[in-house]
Amino acid sequence: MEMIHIIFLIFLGGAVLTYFSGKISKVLQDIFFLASVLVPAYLFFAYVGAGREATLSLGGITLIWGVNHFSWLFSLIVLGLGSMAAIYAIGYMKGKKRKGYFYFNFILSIMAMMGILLSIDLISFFIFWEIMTWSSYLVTIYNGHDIQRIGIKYFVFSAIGAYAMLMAIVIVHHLTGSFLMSSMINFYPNMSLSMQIWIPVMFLLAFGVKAAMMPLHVWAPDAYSNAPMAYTSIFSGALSKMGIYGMVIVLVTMINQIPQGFWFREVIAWLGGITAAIGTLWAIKQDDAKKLLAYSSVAQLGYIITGIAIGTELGMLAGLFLAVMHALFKGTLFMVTGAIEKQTGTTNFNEVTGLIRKMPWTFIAALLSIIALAGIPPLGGFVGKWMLYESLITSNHYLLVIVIFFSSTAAFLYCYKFLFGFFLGQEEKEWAHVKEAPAVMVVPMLIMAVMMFVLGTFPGIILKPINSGLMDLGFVDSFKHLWESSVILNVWGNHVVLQPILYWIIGIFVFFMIFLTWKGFKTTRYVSTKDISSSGEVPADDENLTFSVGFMQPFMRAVAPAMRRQIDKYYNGIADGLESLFEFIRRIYTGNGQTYTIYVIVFVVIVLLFKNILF
Amino acid sequence: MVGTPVLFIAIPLLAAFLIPLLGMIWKELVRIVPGLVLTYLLILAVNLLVHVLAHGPVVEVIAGWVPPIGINLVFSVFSGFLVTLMIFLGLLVWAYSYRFKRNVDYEPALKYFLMLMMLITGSVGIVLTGDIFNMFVFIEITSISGYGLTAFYKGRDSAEASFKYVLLGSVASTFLLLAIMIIYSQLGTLNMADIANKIHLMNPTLKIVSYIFFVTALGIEAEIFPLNGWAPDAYAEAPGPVGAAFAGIVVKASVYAIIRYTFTIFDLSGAFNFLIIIGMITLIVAETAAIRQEKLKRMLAYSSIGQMGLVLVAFGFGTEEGVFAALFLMLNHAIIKSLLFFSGSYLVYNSKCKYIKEVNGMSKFLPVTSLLFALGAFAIVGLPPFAGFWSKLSVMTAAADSNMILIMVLVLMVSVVELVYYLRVVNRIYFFKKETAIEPKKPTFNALVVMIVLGVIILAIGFYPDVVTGVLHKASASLMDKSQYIHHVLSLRQ
Amino acid sequence: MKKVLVILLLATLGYYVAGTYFDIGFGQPHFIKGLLPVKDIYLAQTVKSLKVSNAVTSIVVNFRGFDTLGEVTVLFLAVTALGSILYKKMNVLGERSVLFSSSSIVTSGSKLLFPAIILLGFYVFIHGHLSPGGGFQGGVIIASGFLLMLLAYENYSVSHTALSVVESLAGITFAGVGLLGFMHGGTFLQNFLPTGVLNHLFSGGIIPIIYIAVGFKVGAELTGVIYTVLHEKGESNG
Amino acid sequence: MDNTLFGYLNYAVYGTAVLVILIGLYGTMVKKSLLKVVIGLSVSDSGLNLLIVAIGYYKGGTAPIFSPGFLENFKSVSKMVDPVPQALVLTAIVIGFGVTAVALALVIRLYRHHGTLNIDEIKNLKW
Repeated sequence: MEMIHIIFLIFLGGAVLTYFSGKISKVLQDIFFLASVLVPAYLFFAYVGAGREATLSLGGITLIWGVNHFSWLFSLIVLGLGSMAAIYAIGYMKGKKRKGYFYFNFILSIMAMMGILLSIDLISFFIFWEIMTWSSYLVTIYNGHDIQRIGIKYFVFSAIGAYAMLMAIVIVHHLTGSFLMSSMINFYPNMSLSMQIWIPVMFLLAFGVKAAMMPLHVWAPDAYSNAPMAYTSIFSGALSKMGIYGMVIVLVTMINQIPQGFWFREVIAWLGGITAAIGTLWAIKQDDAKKLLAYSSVAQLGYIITGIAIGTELGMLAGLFLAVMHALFKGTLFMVTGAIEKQTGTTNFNEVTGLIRKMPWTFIAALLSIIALAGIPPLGGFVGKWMLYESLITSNHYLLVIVIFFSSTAAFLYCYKFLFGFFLGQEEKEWAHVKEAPAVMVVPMLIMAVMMFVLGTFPGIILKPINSGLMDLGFVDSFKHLWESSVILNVWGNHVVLQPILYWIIGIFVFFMIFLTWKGFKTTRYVSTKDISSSGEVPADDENLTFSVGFMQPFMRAVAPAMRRQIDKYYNGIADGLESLFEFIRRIYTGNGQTYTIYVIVFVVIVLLFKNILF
Repeated sequence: MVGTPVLFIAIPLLAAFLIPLLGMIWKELVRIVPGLVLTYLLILAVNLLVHVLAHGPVVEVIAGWVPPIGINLVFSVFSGFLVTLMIFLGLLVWAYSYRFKRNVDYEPALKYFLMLMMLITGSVGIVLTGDIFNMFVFIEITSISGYGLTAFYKGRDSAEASFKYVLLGSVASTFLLLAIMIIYSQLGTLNMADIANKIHLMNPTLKIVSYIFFVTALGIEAEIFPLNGWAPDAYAEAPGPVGAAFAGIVVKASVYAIIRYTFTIFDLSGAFNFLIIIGMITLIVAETAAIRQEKLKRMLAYSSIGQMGLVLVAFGFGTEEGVFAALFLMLNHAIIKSLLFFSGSYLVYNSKCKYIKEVNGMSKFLPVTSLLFALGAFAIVGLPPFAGFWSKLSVMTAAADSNMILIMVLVLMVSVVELVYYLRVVNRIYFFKKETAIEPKKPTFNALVVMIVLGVIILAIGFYPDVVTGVLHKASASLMDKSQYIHHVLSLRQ
Repeated sequence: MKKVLVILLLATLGYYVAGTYFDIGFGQPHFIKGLLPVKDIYLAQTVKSLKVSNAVTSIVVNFRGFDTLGEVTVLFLAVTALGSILYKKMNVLGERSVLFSSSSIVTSGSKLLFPAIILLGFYVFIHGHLSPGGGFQGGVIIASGFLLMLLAYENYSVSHTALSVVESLAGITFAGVGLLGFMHGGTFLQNFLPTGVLNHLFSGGIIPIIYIAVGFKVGAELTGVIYTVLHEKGESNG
Repeated sequence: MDNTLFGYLNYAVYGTAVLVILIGLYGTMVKKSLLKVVIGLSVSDSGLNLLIVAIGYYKGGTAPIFSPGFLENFKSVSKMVDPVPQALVLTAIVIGFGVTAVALALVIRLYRHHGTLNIDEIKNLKW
């Protein structure tokens, strides 16, 4: 029995134990929950190394698990973010109903993600992929809100993707006689052209759904915002990265091998760019923090997809670095939202304002992650975005640069909205009683915020594993110092750091800001929202004058034509059409026994008439 | 001595004739004796199956006349596996329906258990027999028990459902007899192995016509699309456990019959593609009809029909892999659909119309039943790590190896539809508010035990499919080996 | 419209079915040449090993006796299903609806005929292995005797318990004889009695025993069916 | 097929049997009254039985009964008609009877429940 077996057993047993221990004691349940996430995480990093393989033979198929540098990188995201989210969830879930249900699916999701990363054969990859889908689906419908639409939409998209993948897997098995990923990759150059195109397409369909790539993203905003925030942080932060993980593998090991791959990559890169633009625009429009972050996640995943699809070394580096950063800052932001939801009961910008003094630590975490999200130095997001631009420009994707640049600039708008809407602005009496979230929720957020800072300053901590991961995939053949291709990074002894010149600029900027703030504080006077008059009118009590009401109206009017066509509507149209078709099919069963008898005769006669063709 | 196949028929028949007498002694005996008989048969079946796995098929002759003169029963790995499965399910159905309705009088109880036992016996007979006319007799035993069981409840529309069943069942027997007589008039024999041995001598036109009639007749019982008008009604109106018995036992027997005709008896090359076509149409129509259903049991019925279509498709690949996949599907379908019928019956127990919306919020009142229903729903749509996944995987593998890309696409698309309607119901059970004032009924102890046993089996197969794959591989090999079958039956000497 | 469609469909079906059977041919040997049809074996073995003169009986009861067991079960199940379908909670049997009562000629004539009919029935199934007829035919004759009585006397009653006891005992006899053969000779329904001399009443081994059991069973079951249906009270919307 | 009277009989017997089956099926599929539907089933059963028995017939054949005079004359065996279809038809008749009885019982139930025998009005279960 290998360590990987033990890890999976702990996950599984822990999930079941956690579920049932809730019947005995809530504290015990929390302890079991934490243990079944943290213990495997510790075991994994302490004992599992590359080269060891664990096998399990099921139904005549050998499932093989092992780790390489590339999957280790993503395991870092999953287990790191997962542990943080697990600690956070203890606080977040306190006093909520269906706790066991939530914990159970949380653990299973982590297990499934680890399973995906550790899978060496395609069947266990698929199994864990499906477990991940249904466990995340179950959490998505946790609060029972509009689940027949949101939940089913998520599951249908996932299932379509997963089934496409299943088809690809069995076709590969038919062609190669093996379920091993490596044999698929080795055989790929020998396949017929149509297979060379269709198999990656089918895989990308599955990965594209999870990574919320453009025409397949419609489930994401609803599902992200509907799940409990403690889960959404791994849903958006880690689970969507499974799509990225798969995409990288497909792109590197398959699409890069064929001459038609160029067009593939272009299309995916453009889809990523469009995803980013659409996600950003919709995010600006939202009044609910959950929705805003959900759309923002879609947009950020768009950047990542663009980065990895460009195909240059720097682009890949940028995409993967952004993936890690996205896990950090989007995880934190969802946690922040969850903390606010927990303390105030709502996440609507129009209702909650001025929490900066009530929840200062939360604010700091939010501030840092917003800075990272917006790509402002010295936090990690900057490094990633810079590399992305650089790779796009060096590979002559000028139009794409404009799209990305547009959406990343527009992203400032929602970043600002998030920060200002919740924390700044006037204090409302309604929220006077609000307290800081419990330490168990704040500490994970702060840890991750610090991580963002560290990674922004020393990006090499992540860039080096990315480099060796890509080497394991065969993307780069020897230990190239990928980061050297970017002008923003500097090697300092054994570390890769941000260019020092930036720190001078930042330092001056920060000094200036502190100076201004200091000056401002002296003259600050706290008033209520209603303490204004415009054109001599005094606002009524029930008028909502919160900062974010009607936020960016002119901008939204300007981009309205672009947003009128929702892809969602097309899907709904298809679904409605299918349902009426099915209703029609149902009417075949008229309820009259004689009609059924006639069907029998019709069947016989038709078969008799065509018997020479059929037999 | 491991027992012989004929006991599967003789013992239940003897018990069936005895039960009315025993009922005069102690009324509870009419409920207990069928269970005892089924338990005995299960032990017998398992024993025989173990024996057959080691030593090859057991062929039993009746009345001392060797085939092709007399009737014979064949307990090969393939038929033995199905028989074991059916009897196991039958035992579960019996245990579940023991005191299903507490207030049922003595007379109906007697008749219910009699007919249930004969339903199982008839299906077992269909699978075991090696004679085409004998199969007709067993089909009729099964059908008549089915008619009676469908119309068991008063006050509902059960008589209407049963009447449709009778109508189509009679048409089925007409076609079956026409087909049998064509075969007999040409080959002068009714023994399957003998026919299989001589079928190549037959005039192709006659052969094809008789095959068509066979498929039509058996297709009515096996719920192939244009022939299955009776099925949704009968499933919906019959008592809950009977629905499970239909889905798990009767349909399996009919599908077995079609498969026996296609694989062993006839040598038509086009028959396999024909199976794929009708199976595919059945699958698509049934699953798409299911999504718009308003009644729970009707939805389950359509789903069951669709699954049978998929089974036919898998058989239609004609490869050993396909047969393996089909058998796996049949096994999973039998277990999972029974669980769904069992738990679904309690979810809508006291409701008059059994609407799907009446399951809303039932998880608060029936937590275990709801959980098991959800487990069944997850398993039947083929989500890992539950039992349904492995059969779906094997179907897909078999399809890929037969180069049936279009079939794969269609099957997977239909799977999405299936997923949607099952998830909708599960969502209702767990996340909707209870709307109606219908009082939920707690499952009886034995029903709960039965459901939990089924749930455990689903998990066991899901986590460790090897518990069944070995037998399934041998069973599919035994079906594919036609000459071996003929040899085993015809080599018997007086 | 529907009728035209149905007629067209049926015409096509008829074309194929009739065509198929015309191909087979009527009144002439239709078996493929070179094959030994089982009927030849049956005809030879009927005399040789079973000592039964009616070949149909030997096929029904011995060669294909398993079918007959099934057939008896079908009948038994039909009665069971009938009882289950028409079962009513309060009064097991309703009042018979009688339009007008029979005249005395009918009643006394029926009384006179009844023993004869029953006797004929017994004769037919006891001699099933010697002459045309058998258990099913005899049973039907017996049931028709009861039908006559039920029609003639509006309050003629048959004991339901007695019917079901007869039915069960006969069924047990059939299955039990089969099992005895199983114990004795190794196969179900195997003959374990001396076969006697051809064309004697006591010949054919177990065949007469089974046919007598079948006769009783069919008679009881059919009577039961008639009785149940006759006492079905015609209340609508019940 | 020879052109004698017997040749036409070939068509006549099978044709009649098939026609009776079809008439029965027609009744089942078209007639509105439940009773007529059941009668249709019964009629098609009869046609079927006729067909089966007809298959066993041989030109100039005798009943398959070895009455005392027949015993030694083994040539007569080949003149006997095929007994197997007769045995089968016996089973088929009994089964047909069983089905008809159940069907009629159901008709009684339906009439009790719906107060009508019109099959078009008994359509509570559909779609």
